[in-house]
Amino acid sequence: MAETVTLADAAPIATEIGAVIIENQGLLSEIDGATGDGDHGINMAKGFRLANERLGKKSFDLREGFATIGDTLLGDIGGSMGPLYGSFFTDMADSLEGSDKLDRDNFAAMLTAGEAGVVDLGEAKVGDKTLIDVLVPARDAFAAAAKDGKDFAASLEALKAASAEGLESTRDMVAKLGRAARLGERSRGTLDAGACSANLILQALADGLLKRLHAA
Amino acid sequence: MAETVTLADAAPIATEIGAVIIENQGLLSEIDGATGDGDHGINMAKGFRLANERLGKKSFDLREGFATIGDTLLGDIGGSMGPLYGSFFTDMADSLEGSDKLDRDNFAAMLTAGEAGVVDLGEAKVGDKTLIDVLVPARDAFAAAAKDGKDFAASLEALKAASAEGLESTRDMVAKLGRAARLGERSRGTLDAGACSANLILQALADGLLKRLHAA
Amino acid sequence: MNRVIDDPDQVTEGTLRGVLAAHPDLLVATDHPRVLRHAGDRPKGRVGIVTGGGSGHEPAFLGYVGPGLCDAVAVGEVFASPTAKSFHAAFKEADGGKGVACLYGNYAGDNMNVKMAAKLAAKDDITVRTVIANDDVASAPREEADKRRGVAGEILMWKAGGARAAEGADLDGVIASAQKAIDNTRSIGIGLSACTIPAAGKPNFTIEAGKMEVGIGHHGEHGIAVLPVAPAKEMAGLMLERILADLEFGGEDVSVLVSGLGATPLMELYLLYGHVDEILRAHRITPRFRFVGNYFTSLEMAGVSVTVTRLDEELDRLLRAPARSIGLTVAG
Amino acid sequence: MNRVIDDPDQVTEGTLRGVLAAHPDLLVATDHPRVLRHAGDRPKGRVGIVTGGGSGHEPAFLGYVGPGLCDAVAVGEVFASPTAKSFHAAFKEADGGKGVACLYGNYAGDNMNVKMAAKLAAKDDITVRTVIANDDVASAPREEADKRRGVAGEILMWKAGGARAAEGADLDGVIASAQKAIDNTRSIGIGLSACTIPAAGKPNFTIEAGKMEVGIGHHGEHGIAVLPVAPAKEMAGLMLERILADLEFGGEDVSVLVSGLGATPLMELYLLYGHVDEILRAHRITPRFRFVGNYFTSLEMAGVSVTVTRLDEELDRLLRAPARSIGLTVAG
Ligand SMILES: Nc1ncnc2c1ncn2[C@@H]1O[C@H](COP(=O)(O)OP(=O)(O)O)[C@@H](O)[C@H]1O
Ligand SMILES: Nc1ncnc2c1ncn2[C@@H]1O[C@H](COP(=O)(O)OP(=O)(O)O)[C@@H](O)[C@H]1O
Ligand SMILES: [Mg+2]
Ligand SMILES: [Mg+2]
Ligand SMILES: [Mg+2]
Ligand SMILES: [Mg+2]
Repeated sequence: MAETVTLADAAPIATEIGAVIIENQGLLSEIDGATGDGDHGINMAKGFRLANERLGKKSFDLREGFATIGDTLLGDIGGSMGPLYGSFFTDMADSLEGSDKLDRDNFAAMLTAGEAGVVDLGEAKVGDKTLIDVLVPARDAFAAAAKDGKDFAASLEALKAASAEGLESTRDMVAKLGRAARLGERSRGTLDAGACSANLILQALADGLLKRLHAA
Repeated sequence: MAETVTLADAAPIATEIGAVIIENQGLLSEIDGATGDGDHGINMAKGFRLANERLGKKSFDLREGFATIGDTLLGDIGGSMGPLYGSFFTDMADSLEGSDKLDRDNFAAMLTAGEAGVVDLGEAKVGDKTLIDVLVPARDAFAAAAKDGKDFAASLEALKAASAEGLESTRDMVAKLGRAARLGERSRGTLDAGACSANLILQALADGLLKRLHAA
Repeated sequence: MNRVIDDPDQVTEGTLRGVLAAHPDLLVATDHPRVLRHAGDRPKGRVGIVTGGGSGHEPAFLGYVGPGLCDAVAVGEVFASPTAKSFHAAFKEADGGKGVACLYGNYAGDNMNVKMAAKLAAKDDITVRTVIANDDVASAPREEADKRRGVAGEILMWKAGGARAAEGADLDGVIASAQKAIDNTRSIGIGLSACTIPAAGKPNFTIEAGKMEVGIGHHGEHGIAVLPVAPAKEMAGLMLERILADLEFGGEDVSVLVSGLGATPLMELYLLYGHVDEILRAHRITPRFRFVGNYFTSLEMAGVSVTVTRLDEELDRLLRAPARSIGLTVAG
Repeated sequence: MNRVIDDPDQVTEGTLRGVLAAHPDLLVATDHPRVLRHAGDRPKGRVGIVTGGGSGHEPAFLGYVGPGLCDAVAVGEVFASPTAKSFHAAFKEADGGKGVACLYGNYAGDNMNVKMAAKLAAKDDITVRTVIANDDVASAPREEADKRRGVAGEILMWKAGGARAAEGADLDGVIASAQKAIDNTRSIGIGLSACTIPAAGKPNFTIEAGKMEVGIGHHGEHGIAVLPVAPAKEMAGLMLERILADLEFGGEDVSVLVSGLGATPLMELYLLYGHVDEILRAHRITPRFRFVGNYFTSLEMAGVSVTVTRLDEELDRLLRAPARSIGLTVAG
């Protein structure tokens, strides 16, 4: 089992993430429709479709892939998702500046940078029923596993589990931010759409890395 | 049987005409609805209600009554009915200038004046499916009866019959003027609303005079 | 249809009250409750301009009273001609001793009331001459152009007549310019939903979802075809086809006015204008004046009208002249 | 809802094309397809003014670009914030070396995109400061005024900021005046029917026939009460009650803006204005500026908004200053 993946080898993960989002467009919109305006899938798929189109036309490594996704979201997707996920991917890409591979430590730093970008902009806290309720526990679980001496792959498995749990945790929350917030108590009982897309992204990222770690 | 009625004695006819129109408001609108915009009853009743209100506040003879009706229609009723019936009553009133009673001859002149006012303004011809299809045959029947030596009352009876026939004649006509004209052939088969109100007015006028001729 | 009204029979009164409160600098009340006059000095030593028509078409008609446009307006009930006496009172308000040009649209009621009013005015020694707008190409074939209705093209007639009066032309001159404006103007509308006269409470015509009525009149009068709703580009094509065929355009520049009928968002009017502009240029016709907005409406009817005016030097000058009003302001 | 559009996903593009074709004297395209700039000279040696927001509110936002108002605008999809890069590009277009005032409305997406854009602009050495309109009294209680949405009051903010920039004030001065304008402005809307984002194809909220939503947001956000439709006089009373309680009015003169939300006829807006004027005067408040029309809309939503701005000498001067744009023209 390898402990690193080169950014070049990991490159396809950038488009794999997009593929998962596009595949789940309907699901994301449906979940958003329960408490919001039902366009989360449309917004996300539009951005990732554009990003994947752009990536299809060039060769890139994972850092460049994330930079393109971030750039596309910031440049072509308005609303909240553009800047929030745009910052997430841009800041992850920035944190990889100067690296040519991913390992347990710079992956943790990368996730932290992405999450910080989202919080910095959106000012959401855990419990507000947003994508932060996935990003924060996932990042924390990865960091804790790493601190416990687990290897990259095992830490990624911890991340996957925490991400899924984070998503599930939003079901019982009352939305405090975004459109769903105006529903107050009525927002309880359904998953959060942004948390759902965040989980899809993290699962695809982790799965992509695990596959390459195992293959090596 | 008298051959004249003083304009003073005939005064109540002015408000009797209004009463008949107001009473038949629904019918007139219904007929207009079949081929037009369904407001003929509203338009007419609004005018005659206002005129009767004004007449209720003063003493007047038939000439002054007609002048008030004409003035009210011209001053307060827009659309086509205001000027058409406004001219009808104003021109009838003008023709009575200097008289203090109605007889067979000045009644014929009065009707002719009223009808001329309507034609002058609206340029309708017999057969166009308008109120002219009542006014013209009614006036002609009265004139013919008078020429035949019939007395005032008998001439009025001729007018009543011709007026009713004139109304009925509109049923089979295709409208050439007004809103109904745009329906072309589809306007055939129903009475004309304006012809209907014209008939109500002439019947009320003739009945009012007949009652007073008989009473004298 | 949820509305912002009080008594449905009193919407015209309420509208006039609000207009007077909002624009005391532009419009003042007169002795006649259904006649408004421009707030400035009465026309003195120049021709007065009067218009009038049913309400429900706002900003028409009262929105085109102001310097460089009309001097007085007669206001009818919703979709009904003003009375003869209203027109007569408006003539008196607008008369400055040089006669009055009454510039209005071709509807039976308006024709009769104006005719009666002109008779009454003649007794006051006021000369009234008329131009009767008939710009709606869809309302009658070309051979019967005198049966055509007046629609948004009236605005061009008011602008030309008003500017000419401001220049000091005599009544003949003003009438000639207003007539020239309307003779060189063609309009056509597309209706996308019906509207309801408040006092009636229900629409007196219908347009089905998914259908459009090409050539609809400003009160919902039947058009020339009911078709499935077409993309905006096709709508523009359909409308211009009719207009250009009728106008016998010879390469001159034009003024283009795209008006919403009431409920169509401004974004859609601009979207349509983009196509209109493109099609005209493809025909080597250059839109020199461009108006896009709710200039002449039909209550809350959804839909649009397109109005094209062929320009010559005179019309260009008159359209460019300064004017100020609720509906149209041209900076001096 | 029958519409005048082509591809429902391309309405914003189509609108921009039409706007540019119709107003080449006022607006020009930039390298960024979703940014328009005033057609005149770029602001040089003075503060630039930028605004932006979702489309579907026309004439907002692009209709308030012009001399004496905004210099550049970032245009979003229907009812969606423009992107961070659009705002960034607009900042570059509006920068004349003295910094940029970004005057926009308080919505989560706009806040985030402007924040990101300001970060990007900082890298270009462009100073960006913001004023975030929050005039909608119905969108949060007074204690949480920073959560309130920006609605038609933004127009007063643009006018004040634009006039101040034209006077040559520095960025601090422009920001202070724009902030003062919005701090002294309160708005509230009443919705009478829902509207449909073309790409969505069906409304994402409903207002039943016979009901009105008091305090509705510009995208159909829930208001404070759903009531049976009231007469216009009561609507005016309800709206002003909220506004006047919030504004702590002390007898100053005001500017009043009555805007239709899209499908409400102009005659009804004037009718409402009549009541607003009367109620204000009964409170010894004098409407010194009066705007009635479709100034800030929500596609084809039926309804109205009322915006009251408390004036001082400075705001009076700034509102009076000349300006020219699609949505608002003040003669010089
Ligand atoms: N301030 C915020 N920080 C982080 N996430 C947020 C914030 N506000 C909203 N979200 C997320 O955005 C999601 C909705 O996104 P989307 O539907 O695409 O945008 P919109 O709400 O503008 O329609 C929510 O489910 C929530 O997770
Ligand atoms: N030019 C005309 N001359 C005489 N009568 C006319 C003319 N035009 C229309 N009418 C009459 O007007 C009637 C309709 O009146 P009404 O419904 O009150 O007005 P509108 O058609 O404006 O709604 C028609 O039934 C017809 O008899
Ligand atoms: Mg959403
Ligand atoms: Mg959304
Ligand atoms: Mg009728
Ligand atoms: Mg009628």
